[in-house]
Amino acid sequence: MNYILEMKEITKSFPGVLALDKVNFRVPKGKVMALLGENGAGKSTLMKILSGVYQKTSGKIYFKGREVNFNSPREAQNSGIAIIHQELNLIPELTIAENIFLGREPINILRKIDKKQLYKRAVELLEFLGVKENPQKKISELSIGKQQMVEIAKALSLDAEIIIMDEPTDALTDKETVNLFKVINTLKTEGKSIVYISHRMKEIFEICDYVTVLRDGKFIGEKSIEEINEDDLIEMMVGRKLTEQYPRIEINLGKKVLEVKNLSNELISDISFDLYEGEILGVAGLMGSGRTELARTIYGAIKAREGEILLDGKKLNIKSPSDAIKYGIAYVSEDRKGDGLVLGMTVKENMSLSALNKFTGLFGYINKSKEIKSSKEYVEKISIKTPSINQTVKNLSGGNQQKVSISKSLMTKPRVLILDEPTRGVDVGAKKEIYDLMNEFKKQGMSIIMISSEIPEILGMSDRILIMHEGRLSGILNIKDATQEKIMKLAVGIKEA
Amino acid sequence: MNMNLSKVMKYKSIIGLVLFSIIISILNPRFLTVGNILNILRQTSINSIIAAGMTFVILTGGIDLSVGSILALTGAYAASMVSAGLNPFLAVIITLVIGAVIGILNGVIISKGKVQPFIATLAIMTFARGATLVFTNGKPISIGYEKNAEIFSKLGSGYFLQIPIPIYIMILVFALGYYILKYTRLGRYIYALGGNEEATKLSGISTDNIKLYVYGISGLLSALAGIIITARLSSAQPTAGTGYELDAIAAVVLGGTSLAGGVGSILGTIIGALIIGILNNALNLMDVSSYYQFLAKGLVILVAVLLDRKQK
Amino acid sequence: MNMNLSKVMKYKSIIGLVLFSIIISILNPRFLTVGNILNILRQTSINSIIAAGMTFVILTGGIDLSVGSILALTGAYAASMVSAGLNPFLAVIITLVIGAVIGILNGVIISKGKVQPFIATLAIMTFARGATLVFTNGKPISIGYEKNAEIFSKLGSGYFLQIPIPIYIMILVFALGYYILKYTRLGRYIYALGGNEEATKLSGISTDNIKLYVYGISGLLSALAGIIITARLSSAQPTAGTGYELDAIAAVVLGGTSLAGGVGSILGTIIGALIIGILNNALNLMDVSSYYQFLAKGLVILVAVLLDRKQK
Amino acid sequence: GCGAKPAEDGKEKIGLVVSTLNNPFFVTLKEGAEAKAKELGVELIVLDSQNDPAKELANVEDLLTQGVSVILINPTDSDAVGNAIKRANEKNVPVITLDRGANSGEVVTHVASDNVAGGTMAGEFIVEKLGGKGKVVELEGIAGTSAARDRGKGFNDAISKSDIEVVARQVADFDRTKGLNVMENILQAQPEIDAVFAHNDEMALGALKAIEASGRNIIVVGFDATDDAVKAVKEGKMAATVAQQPSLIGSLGVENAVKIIKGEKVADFIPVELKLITK
Ligand SMILES: Nc1ncnc2c1ncn2[C@@H]1O[C@H](COP(=O)(O)OP(=O)(O)OP(=O)(O)O)[C@@H](O)[C@H]1O
Ligand SMILES: Nc1ncnc2c1ncn2[C@@H]1O[C@H](COP(=O)(O)OP(=O)(O)OP(=O)(O)O)[C@@H](O)[C@H]1O
Ligand SMILES: O[C@@H]1[C@H](O)[C@H](O)CO[C@H]1O
Ligand SMILES: [Mg+2]
Ligand SMILES: [Mg+2]
Repeated sequence: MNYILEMKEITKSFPGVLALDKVNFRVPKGKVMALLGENGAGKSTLMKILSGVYQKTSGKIYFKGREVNFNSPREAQNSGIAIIHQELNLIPELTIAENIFLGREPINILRKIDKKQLYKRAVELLEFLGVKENPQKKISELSIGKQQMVEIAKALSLDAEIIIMDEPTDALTDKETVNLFKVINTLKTEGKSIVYISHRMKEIFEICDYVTVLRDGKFIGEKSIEEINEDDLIEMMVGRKLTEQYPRIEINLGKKVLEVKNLSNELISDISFDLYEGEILGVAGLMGSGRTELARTIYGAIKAREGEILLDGKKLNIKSPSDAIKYGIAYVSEDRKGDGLVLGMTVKENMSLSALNKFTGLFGYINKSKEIKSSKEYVEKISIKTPSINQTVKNLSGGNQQKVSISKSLMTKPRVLILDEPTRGVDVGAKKEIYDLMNEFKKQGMSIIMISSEIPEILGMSDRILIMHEGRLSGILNIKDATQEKIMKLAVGIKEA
Repeated sequence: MNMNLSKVMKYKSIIGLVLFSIIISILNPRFLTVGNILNILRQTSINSIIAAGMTFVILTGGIDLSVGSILALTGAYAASMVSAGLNPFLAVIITLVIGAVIGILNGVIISKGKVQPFIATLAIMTFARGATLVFTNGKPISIGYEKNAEIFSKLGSGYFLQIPIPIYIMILVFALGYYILKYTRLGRYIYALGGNEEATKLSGISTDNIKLYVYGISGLLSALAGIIITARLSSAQPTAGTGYELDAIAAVVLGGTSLAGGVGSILGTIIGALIIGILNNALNLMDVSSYYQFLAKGLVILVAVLLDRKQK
Repeated sequence: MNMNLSKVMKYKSIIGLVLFSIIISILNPRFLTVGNILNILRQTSINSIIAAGMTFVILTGGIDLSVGSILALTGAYAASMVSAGLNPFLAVIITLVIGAVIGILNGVIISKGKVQPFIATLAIMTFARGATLVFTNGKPISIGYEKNAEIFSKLGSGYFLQIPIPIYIMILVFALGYYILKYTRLGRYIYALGGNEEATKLSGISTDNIKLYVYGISGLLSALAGIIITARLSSAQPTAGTGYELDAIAAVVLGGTSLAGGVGSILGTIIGALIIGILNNALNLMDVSSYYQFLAKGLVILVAVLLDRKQK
Repeated sequence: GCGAKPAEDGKEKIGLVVSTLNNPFFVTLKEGAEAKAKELGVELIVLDSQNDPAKELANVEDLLTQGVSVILINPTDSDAVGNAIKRANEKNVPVITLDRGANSGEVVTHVASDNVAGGTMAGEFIVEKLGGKGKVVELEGIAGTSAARDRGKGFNDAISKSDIEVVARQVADFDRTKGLNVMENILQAQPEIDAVFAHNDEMALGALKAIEASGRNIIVVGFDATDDAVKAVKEGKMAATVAQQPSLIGSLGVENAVKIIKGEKVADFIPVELKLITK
């Protein structure tokens, strides 16, 4: 086999953390190599070393047979390695085209940027990816999903020989994912190699040729996709057997808890629905269909222009998130880096941020032992992988950050919990833990609204499913009647009786 | 891990401060006398009290350029109240309230008006300077020579157990500031706001209120510094406090607080203020010409932040 | 959408400027004479040239407090070279190079030293002021009365086609600045750096180099302003430029550029500088007492940014 | 006590606290003092208050720590300097004020020119030049400084007896650049101006630049008689400047300080002559 890349015995340590311990990794030319592992296994770190963002502590990298060492992203780029990072890295105030070609703008002899060229090439790339969007639009006006597509376009524009995709479909819905897979296949036929990181098992079996698995910063094994099945793969990742992905429990719906009536503003119009005690209401829809806006309007983070919200039949006056929290409504953001967490603060401080009132006494004095006890409880309950509750959240892996973000809302002991893409970037094992937790709260009578772009998750966990289309409610399905097909139809706006 | 790091950081600046002091005391034996140390502490009290308030503001990612003007305006009010025969205790309370109110005004413009802190406080700085000049008619206001003036002046020039009063005030301010930032909900919210405003808002915290608090605190402490300076001089100057904002910001940053917000401590600030205070005192003691003092100050600030900066 | 928005923004400030001018010209008919307009433009040239450089810096999310001190230091060098009989053309070139070098020094401290711009340029501001005082010994330096001094002074006091030379220089600076920011890679990288430093780095751009550029440009333009001011007065003042950094920053922010970086335009800056220049001129024309001028300035800055701020 | 104690190397130490060293006037004052100190073999420590009374107080405290025998103060403000002087009084260190007086505290002697008188001198000169009537502009020094106040007072008293009208009164902070800008604007506003009185030469020279550019014929009178200004007067560009003798103020200060150390008696006011310099 012809390997374009070989990384040998790579070790990387951060202060107090051994992120990679003599890891081996190789990529065959013209193939897709999956890189799998639990949250915090070291996948992103390995790829950041490859792309010149981090420097390895020890080990060797061979690229096209020669030993290399990239000191900066530019060096890696110039050698033909492109990366789509797990977290978005775009300039909000620049246009799509400017972002795609940042650092490599076409210029004319006067050193003037050749805008015609710039936009022409951007249009070509976007078309290739099946994205219908004007390249003159600013990034800040795009939804996260579209932004992710711009990141992909940016990586493709480098015309690199290896393209690393760190959870590229994390923010994509099925439609874009299908497009992306087409693109990956085209790239393969052109002889390009791809490293593909994802927590979605389905995707791995659909698009990858080989898998490499890491666990706790160690190399576990490399397999051809043909010689392994999903259960074995999961066992390689988590070190134990794991079955039944979606442990939904049936309950008898309790009394009506929340009533949303004719809620409207700039981005959503005329939305009404009820939520019952112990119910999980799934919210599905295409990218940009207004699900997040709906959640944030209920939560008071966005002003409602019309409509009302009732809790236990009483009309609520929610003007800000703090009002919502007081009424027992909590929200977990879809964007943990942007507005979900204070990355520079510790695990403990982030967890207690919304619920600090519960730990404060006279003159706002924080009862630290109570705070610590409570934080430790959540770290254990949902297995957050962190050296201590005093670790800075920035240094946690993406999935573990997500868990901290959920814990923050749970600490307020809400009656209504709104989860916006709760398992985005979360590994299979942790997903299960989050689902179990949701079920536990469900049993205690908590009502949950779960926005998700993963239809299997929606189908697997919800009691009822609300589907949105262009800011409007296009239907509510009972789980017994729901199928993937029906949801998709409603999501694209086809209503049926 | 995190705690260790910040402990080392703290030690680093303290070690720097101590080393610096040792060098100076070798160069000039008069430096390390009890008299001179009290002298330095008293001189540092003004800047450090303003810098304490500035720490609150900077931790939220803001900045307050109006401190010097607030100091001048409140100092002038205080002097005129005292010279009019008002009870000095009452005069102090009223002055502090005025300072807090102007500070809260800053906070309102920034939070409700959504104006950038730099420019909002620049406007208030200019406005308050104008108000001071109009109020004083460009002339200093003497606190007079009555009994109440004498009591008032003790706040700046008095002693208790042979230690100047301003030093007690300074210690009190830092102790309270430390307590608030470290042990209370408000303190936690201030760090959160500076770390990520959006996330703080979404956590159900009224970031607007926090801004009112921090600018209010900064205004209040500027007024406190105004009272001390007026008491020390027994007179309020219309030009008082000009340029003090830069000294205060320098103290905060030298103390390891990031201007981006979210990171830092008020104990660092007092070390930063001491570095500046000791530097001024030492350069005077060593009879360095004032022109070269500028050069030395520029260099020391630079070296101090270079030593203190975080590893990338 | 994007283009429309920024167009409306631009119109908004221009409309504000025009309205403001109309009000003043009603209050004082002398305001709108050709003579006075040229007068305002000439006076504005200094602040606007510094503010042009400041725009580059602020767009990257930085700040440059050292502009006023660089102006003073370079002005003093220029005056001493001219009075020593040097060819004025050569003196100008050397002065500009000195300014750029000091600016680049700022950039090096910030990028390589990883020091926050506020504190790095504060240190250089203090240092350069000291250097100026040492160099001038606290006294003004006259450019002398030789032929070369006469030519040099034209840069500040001369006319071409009845229009003062500084106005041409100012227009040239803004035209060039506009071109760089709008049409070149450097310009694009400046916005990118201000918008998201991490992402810019990850795109393979050397953000360190960009910082050297912007602080270098700011230093160079401060030196240019220093040359003009020295030429206007035929003499360099050791205290020249004190507080100019705040005026320049105010001009940039009034022009709609965000201190957070990444958003703004250099055309806005010239409008901002004109607002300040017209305000100063109008208050003088109307013989408003200087005390009330402070009040008026504070208010106008506030109102202008409140009108201009972006909708949340 | 720690008062008149000789320094380690046997030389007497004298402290000089100057309001600012950014202004040529005070630089000259300092140089006069330094020359005299050298001549008399005493050590002179010069500290700069940067126009800030709080810094001035700190400077005095630092000098007391150093154990100086006499302190010369050029106050930033006559009121605000009081407590600094009192502090020296407590330590029994004699104080001499220079150029600007002190309103409280015990001062052995005061060496200065009379700013009110100087302002009057300038006013009377303009009254005479204009034949008792006309329109004048007053450029004021830093708001709140005693020099600005006193000169303004003397000047306005002098012209109040005539038909001269002040058409514009603007602050230009003792600064040349500000003098230029403010004067340019005033020239736009006022069609008729006969004379300008500036509280110091720096502002006068700035105003002169503006007037020259406008081509108008206006009398300019300054204060201080700095080198540049005297040159301008000799060339006929400026009409007059009120000469202070800063160097003499400085050297008289040191001279009297040494007398005090030796235990000799000194007068409680040592006036330094003011002169109107005209062509
Ligand atoms: N800058 C850093 N400082 C300290 N520790 C870090 C840093 N970056 C990563 N780590 C640690 O290194 C380990 C590997 O993290 P990495 O981000 O590579 O995980 P991952 O496999 O990509 O996980 P995920 O699936 O959640 O994205 C984790 O324990 C993480 O906490
Ligand atoms: N900052 C913004 N500026 C302009 N348009 C925005 C902005 N944020 C969201 N939108 C638009 O608002 C609409 C609703 O977005 P929202 O985020 O609620 O969608 P969503 O269904 O949650 O999808 P996603 O999967 O992207 O989270 C979309 O059309 C989106 O493009
Ligand atoms: O006497 C001096 C000078 O005139 C100077 O120009 C300003 O300050 C005054 O005190
Ligand atoms: Mg990762
Ligand atoms: Mg969403």
